[in-house]
Amino acid sequence: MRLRLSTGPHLHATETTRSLMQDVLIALLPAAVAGIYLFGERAAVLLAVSVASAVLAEAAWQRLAGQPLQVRDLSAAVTGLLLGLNLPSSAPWWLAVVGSVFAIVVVKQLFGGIGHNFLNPALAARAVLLTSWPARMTTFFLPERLVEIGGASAAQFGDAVTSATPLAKGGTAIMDLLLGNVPGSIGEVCKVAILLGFAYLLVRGTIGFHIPVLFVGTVALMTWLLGGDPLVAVLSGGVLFGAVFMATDYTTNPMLARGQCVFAVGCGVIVTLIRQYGGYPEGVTYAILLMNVLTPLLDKWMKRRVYGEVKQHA
Amino acid sequence: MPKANKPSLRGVFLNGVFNENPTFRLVLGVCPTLASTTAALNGVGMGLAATFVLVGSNVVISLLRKFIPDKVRIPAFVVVICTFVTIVQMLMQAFLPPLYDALGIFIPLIVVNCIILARAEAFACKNGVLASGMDGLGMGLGFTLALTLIGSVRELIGSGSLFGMNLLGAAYEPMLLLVLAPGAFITFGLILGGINAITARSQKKKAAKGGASA
Amino acid sequence: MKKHTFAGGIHPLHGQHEGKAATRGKPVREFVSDSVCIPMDMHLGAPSKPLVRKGDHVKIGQVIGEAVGPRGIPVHASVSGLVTEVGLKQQLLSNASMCVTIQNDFADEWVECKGFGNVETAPADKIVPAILAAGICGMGGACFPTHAKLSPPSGKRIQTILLNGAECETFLTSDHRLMLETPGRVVDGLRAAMRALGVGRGVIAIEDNKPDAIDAMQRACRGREGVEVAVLKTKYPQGGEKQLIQAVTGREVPSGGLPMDVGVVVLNVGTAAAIADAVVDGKPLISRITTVTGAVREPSNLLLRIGTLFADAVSGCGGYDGEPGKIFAGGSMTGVCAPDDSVSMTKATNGIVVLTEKQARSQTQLPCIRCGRCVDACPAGLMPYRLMHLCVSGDLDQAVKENVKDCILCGSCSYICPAKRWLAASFKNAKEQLARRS
Amino acid sequence: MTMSVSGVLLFMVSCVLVNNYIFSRFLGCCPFLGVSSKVETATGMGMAVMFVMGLASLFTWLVYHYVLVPLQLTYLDTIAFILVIAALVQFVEMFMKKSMKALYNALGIYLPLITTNCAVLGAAILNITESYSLIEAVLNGVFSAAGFLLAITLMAGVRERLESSNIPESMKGFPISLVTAGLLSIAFMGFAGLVK
Repeated sequence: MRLRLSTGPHLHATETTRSLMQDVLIALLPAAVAGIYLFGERAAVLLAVSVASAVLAEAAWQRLAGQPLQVRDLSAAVTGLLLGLNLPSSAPWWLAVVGSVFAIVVVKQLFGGIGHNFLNPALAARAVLLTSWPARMTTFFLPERLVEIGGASAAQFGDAVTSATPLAKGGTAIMDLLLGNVPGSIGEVCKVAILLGFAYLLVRGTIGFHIPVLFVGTVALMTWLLGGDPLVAVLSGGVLFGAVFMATDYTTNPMLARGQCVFAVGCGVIVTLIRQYGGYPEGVTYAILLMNVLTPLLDKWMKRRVYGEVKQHA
Repeated sequence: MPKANKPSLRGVFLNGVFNENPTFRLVLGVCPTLASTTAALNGVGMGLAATFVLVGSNVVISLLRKFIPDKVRIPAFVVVICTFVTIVQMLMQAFLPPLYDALGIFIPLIVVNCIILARAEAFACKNGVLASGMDGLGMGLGFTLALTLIGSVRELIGSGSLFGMNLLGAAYEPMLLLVLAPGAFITFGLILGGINAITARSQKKKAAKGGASA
Repeated sequence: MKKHTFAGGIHPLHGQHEGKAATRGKPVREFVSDSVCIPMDMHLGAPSKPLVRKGDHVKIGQVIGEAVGPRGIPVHASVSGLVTEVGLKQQLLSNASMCVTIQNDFADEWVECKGFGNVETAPADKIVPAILAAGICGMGGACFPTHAKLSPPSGKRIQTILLNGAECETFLTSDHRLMLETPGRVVDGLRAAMRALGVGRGVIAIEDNKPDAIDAMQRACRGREGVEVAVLKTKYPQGGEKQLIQAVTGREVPSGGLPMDVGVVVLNVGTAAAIADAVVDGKPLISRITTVTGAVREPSNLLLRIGTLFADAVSGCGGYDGEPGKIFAGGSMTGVCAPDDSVSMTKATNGIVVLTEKQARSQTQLPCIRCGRCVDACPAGLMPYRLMHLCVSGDLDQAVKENVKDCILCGSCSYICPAKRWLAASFKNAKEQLARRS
Repeated sequence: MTMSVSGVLLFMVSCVLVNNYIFSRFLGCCPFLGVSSKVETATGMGMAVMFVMGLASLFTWLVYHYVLVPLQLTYLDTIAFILVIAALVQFVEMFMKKSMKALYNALGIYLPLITTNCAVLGAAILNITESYSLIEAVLNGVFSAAGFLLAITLMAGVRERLESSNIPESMKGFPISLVTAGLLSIAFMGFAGLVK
């Protein structure tokens, strides 16, 4: 009889890094399907290219660096898919490749790989693409196919194929915003699909509700205070997608719930400020990146009360 | 390697260009490196301007090294350096106005470029005029080389050209990031990392070879 | 009814009834083996000195190990028969222990025992000596000598005795069955301890996954002075001493302090039952209920004589079910691994769990993804992910600053970690190094 | 010469966030990379720079407008400024040591490093080239230094976190710091256009 010896615990939770990533992939599925339905095969190709290049970049790096191959943990696939969903359907394929490689190699692997990146790789890559090829990244096609349920229509867009801004300018029906009958990034337009993914993540316990809710709530409140329409603000652009899938990235948000709340509110404030006063039509990417940058300090400065620490009975 | 006690002039020169390259080995003068490498030509310009100041200040400081009291050494060095910087500034303004505009504030800031003060302190105030001049030249050219390399990479990818000549054709869509601020940091960082990796590799090879022969 | 709980914690083996389904419905069954091997160091304190030699004949309850030092307790023969060996043997601890092996003659001859008959009439000052004479130590796993726990230094006022019937560990059902089957003994033991300390309040804390035990204990408490049942939420480590105190009294034991600093003494329900036996009948601690479960043919709650070998206990459950890959004493969260099945169960062995080869396979550690699950789980309020980095990189001074000493080694962080990092193991290692340092 | 409150606010946003000395102007990179491995020392350095830069902006402006301009020696501005700054730092150090012991203990060790901080000389020169008024010059000095303080503190936070990271051998040290600074700079691009 050969018995193993170890310290406890001897059995572990079934959740693994891979299963968590798998849950995120599943949660992104509705948004991806909706994007492909709305924007056609161009979108499908873009998503495939960005996922494949992210996975390949990770595998290649680990091979070159002589590290154990860890693409099986699916984190590169998640990064690739997130980036792809953040691209406009008009983007050329090489944009996806450049973005994925930058995300994986520069933002993630150079800092030590999974768990060590301090910026969300997909968002950092998106910011790089946005800075490098601004026209490419802000040319949004109108969906090829429109969803028509309950009288929703996007007639006011006419035949226009491009629009300079993903932010709806008044008059757009809320229903169109919800269903995705608006120009925008592949995964960001269909809010219903995003909410479906959110519900899945909540049910699976992959993420808590506080970050997305506080993020979106802050955007709504700030917009209302500044005299805008909170509902349109929340349903336009990438707020919902960013709040559900980007701001909740484990690695780049604070560890304590309190810190995460500050993080989420900070994101909401910066988004609204950039939208209102900034040089970009949409600020979700930068808002989350900036809060990513602040995260190490939030972690450092927000101390946890240790059991038995404060209540010293003197 | 040059001989231990009295390094040859050639050794001093090569040391500055390669072994102790101020940018890639000592990582001094980061600010001008980042600011002036948006294009290869700017890098060359900044490098040569710094070389001029380096050679000049090294020579003068070496000449005066016996007369400068130790206590006010640093202020004295700064005054000498500053004089040469002002000369460069005026020369450039007169003869190369486009380059002067491109480098802007970083020309007067050569004064506080740590490479120059560091060489004055570490070399010129201890060595003869000729060696000091050579050291300045080597360091300056090493700096120039590094700046040109970084500038070339950034220009090629960031604007598709090299020294202003369009190399990659009209179909190439330049990656604008590289000529902007983040591109400066990232390119410099990646080149530095790459050089470290190559050096480590060749040293490993050397060590392996040495081990085999021994 | 108000349910008490603490901050943090996890739900191990949730959806698998915490691994308890196989045994919680099974009444306690006595199993007596052919021989027992009784270690002299079952308690926390100086090991007892063997009083018998090879070839001696002993009766049940006869003192075979003499108490040494203020925290020493005597050891008694748990079967009658012939002493076949007195010598060093490898047990669960890292160093070999002095052990007395007795061949059982199944005559069941007892030494003469004389108790006080009733805990309410027993002289209060005689209770602690009776507990010491009975060789009782903490039966929940900590093995702290009970007479020492019930003798607080003067100046410490104890207001409450907490009986720990949480049994939050996975797989274990021994305390559950004890409370269900002999609740009166548990209450007797509690009353004896309360009278010994002059304490007016006794609370029996039970997790809400044992409603039948709660019911039985509540009925047993009826008409008894100052005792009550507190219902706890089912959550691990609800039965950790500090967590239990936080859950029931709302107070926290100060960092580095003891429960008595907040006026509480915590005893295990099994210990209470042993106290009752000692005070009422004068019987020493010679047997206990142990849950034998996992990969055995017939998982059971066995009443085992102290010193029964693991192999014998397993054979009392129909033998192994397949090739065993790991055997540990206690639940799957904090259980101590046995090097082989020839080791003895002790006064503190509340469970013997056998894992299959497949279950026992260790999982590879992956990089931390900073999911924060360990932070949410830690009942001590620590930052496990960060502490592990400090412990592994050897920066113990910083680890101490970040309260590694407050870790209770409950293993919640390691259990919950999706990257399967060896968090608790690194803290255990660090704490051992720190203990050696001072 | 007067500035409205909103004007000051906008100027601050411009100096701290939009035209951050580190992330968009490359001024003060040496201390930014050199003194940013611990948050506490980074904030100390940032504070010291803020203190000196405010004073330096004031004095260099005064020297330029009341000494160099009347004497028609403006071409000697660089040399004059560097001497003013060096003297100032010396003076501040001595003054602090004597009468502000606590502040000296906190910031003292950073002071000598500031003389060669190109951000200070840079601010002095920019104050002239941008033809700022005296108030604007001082505000520019203080706010730009505040931007430096913000940048170096954020950088130090990230670098402290990187301590536990398994960074490739050849990227350790300066290379990863530079890439980190680049990524921070990408995030800061989000502020572009906040002030038109």
